[in-house]
Amino acid sequence: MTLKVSDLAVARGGAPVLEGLSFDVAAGCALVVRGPNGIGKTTLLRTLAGLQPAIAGTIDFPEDTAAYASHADGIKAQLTVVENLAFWADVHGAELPDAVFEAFDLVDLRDRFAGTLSAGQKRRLGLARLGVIGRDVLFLDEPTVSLDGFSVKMFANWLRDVHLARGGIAVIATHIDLGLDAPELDLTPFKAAPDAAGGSDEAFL
Amino acid sequence: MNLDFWSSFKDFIYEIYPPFWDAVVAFLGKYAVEVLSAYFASIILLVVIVVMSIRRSRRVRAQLTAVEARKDKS
Amino acid sequence: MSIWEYANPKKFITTTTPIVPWVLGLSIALLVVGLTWGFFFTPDDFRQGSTVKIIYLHVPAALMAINAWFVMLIASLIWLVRRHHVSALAARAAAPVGIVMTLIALITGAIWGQPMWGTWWAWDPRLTSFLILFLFYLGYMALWEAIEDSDTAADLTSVLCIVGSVFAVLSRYAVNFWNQGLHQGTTVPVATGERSISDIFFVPLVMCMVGFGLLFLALVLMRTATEIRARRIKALEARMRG
Amino acid sequence: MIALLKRDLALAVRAGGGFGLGLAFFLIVIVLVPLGVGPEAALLTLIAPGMLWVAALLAALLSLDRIFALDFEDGSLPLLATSPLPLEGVALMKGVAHWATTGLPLTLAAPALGFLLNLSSTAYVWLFVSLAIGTPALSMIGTFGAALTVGLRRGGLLMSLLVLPLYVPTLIFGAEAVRRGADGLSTTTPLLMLAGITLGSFALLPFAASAALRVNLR
Repeated sequence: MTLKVSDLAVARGGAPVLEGLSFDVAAGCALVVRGPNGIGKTTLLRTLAGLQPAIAGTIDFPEDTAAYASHADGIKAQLTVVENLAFWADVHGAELPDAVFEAFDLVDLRDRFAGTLSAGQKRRLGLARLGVIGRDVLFLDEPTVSLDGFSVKMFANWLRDVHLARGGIAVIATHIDLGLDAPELDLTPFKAAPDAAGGSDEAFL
Repeated sequence: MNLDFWSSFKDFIYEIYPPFWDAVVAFLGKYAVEVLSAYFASIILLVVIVVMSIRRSRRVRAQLTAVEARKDKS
Repeated sequence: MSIWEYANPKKFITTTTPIVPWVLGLSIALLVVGLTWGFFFTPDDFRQGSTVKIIYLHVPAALMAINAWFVMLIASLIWLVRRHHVSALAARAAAPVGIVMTLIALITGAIWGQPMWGTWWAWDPRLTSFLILFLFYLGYMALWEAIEDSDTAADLTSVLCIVGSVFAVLSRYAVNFWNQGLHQGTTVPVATGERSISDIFFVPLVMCMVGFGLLFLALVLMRTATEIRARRIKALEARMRG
Repeated sequence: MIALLKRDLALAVRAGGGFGLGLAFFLIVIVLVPLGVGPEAALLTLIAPGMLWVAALLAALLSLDRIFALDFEDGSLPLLATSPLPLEGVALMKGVAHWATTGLPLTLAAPALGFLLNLSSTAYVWLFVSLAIGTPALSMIGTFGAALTVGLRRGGLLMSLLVLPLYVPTLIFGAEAVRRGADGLSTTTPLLMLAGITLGSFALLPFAASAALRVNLR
């Protein structure tokens, strides 16, 4: 099981942003995506996750194994931590493992309403969802925002010891060092040329 | 719009220039004002849509040449 | 040279720009001749008196109001299937023309019916379905204005047009079911071809219909070209900013 | 998909006042009608079927834009889109959840409020039957409207403009069924048409709604 991306081009709002992007991520490996703000990290991850169509190139990995996590954690404030995770477990037809609460330090928050959590705790709950749904290919958009140093280390450990060890794949767009010995991909060279073809505006230029 | 307003309106425009209206009523019968107002309203609407379309077309064309000029310069 | 050739915006503009003035001129000429002929040289109806002359505006406008929505439906389908920007922009261009045609049909219908029905608005089923069509047009145009990104707008309005068409036809029959009907029979039933009006009325009527049709065509071509140019301005500005 | 339905119902009950919101609005509109139109019983009886249906329609419209807006703001819509659930299933469940929180309580409460408008005695059962058949269509059409305008600024207002014309057939057949019931005529044809619209909406509109969602998620 590998993630193969060949000659990928993505667009944002009708204008091409990245082009000629090719990389492979083998099972059990992660890939850290770097680049200045606005280069198209989020657009790339949304295209990989299938939320928006690519304008060129191919993305292939086993069907129905992708999961996407962005700045917004998709947490319902009126549900408790357990109910939030139980919902995502039901949606993905998986069981709610207790280990995930230790892995994300949510044990003592089990029955708290998500609305009463701090930003960091909400973030951990959002990431805990990844542990619950059991998806192999993860596309994470700055997962460690609003997390303190200890939580970042905890998340990195979970990623390395649980997810990658199980043969999972992760593509992470982040600015900080996760301490994973994962290859890094800088998107700057793949910035689309101003007159790149393929964007929906192209017919009008 | 109840009917008596309409009949008072008809009397009002009748006083504007009676001989003209006598000829019109002679030609169109008692529904002269209705027919004329229908034609008047429709033609006004047609003229509005045509004029608006033409004006917008001209305005956008001018903007486009301006933008293209700016593009060629830069 | 398949007709998809015209899907290219630049080619569309180069081909249509010269012919629009001609089509517009021809349609205005046809309308002037048709309307004056119908207005001055046709006798009054023994029952309705001179109000029958409103037929030359009401029937063609009503016909074009429905055809305009149909054109928008076809253009939306073409956009969803083949992703040609010209058809999406043509759908957007046709809506204002369609709404004006609907308005004309409503006003002339109300004025025409007023002497017989005794009130300005007698909720006659056919006129009511035009009122509902007017609301559909309003919603369609509002959705176009509400969205910045042109492609998203084109997709959403196409879906709305398709669903709206189904419900417009449903409303058409629901309204018939709801109120027996004061409207006179169809003057020119396209399906059966026989017509309930004598020849002297018929020729100017057809002329007015063709006139309205050409006017619609000219306006849609002109407005589509304008939409293409507006889209080009946005694209160029985005490029220069980018 | 049932999980999504259960979660939405739980959320509606805990946060949004759930079943009460649509019901309260329905009651208020019904009370306003005689205040506006005047207390003559004969007149109220005449307009009762239509007004009950219009009030039900407005109550359904009221809570439509929250269907997707909440999930869009807190980011769970993209997560649902990348989950094994088909988006059509998500749209369908959202429609059912909206019906359960607004349509169902309306259908149960409407006969109890009919007497406020002096509804004729034979019409109560038909009011219940027509609402039971018709309100699901209101919810599903509304879900489509909500999917179209999710993420747009001032989407709520725009959605009402888009959805109300789509409600016309349901309103006509629903009110007609109740009126015929009141006059003792046979109500089979309007009810059949109403059922046709509801079934058609549930069969086709989830696909249109999910297409709109996919576009809005881009």
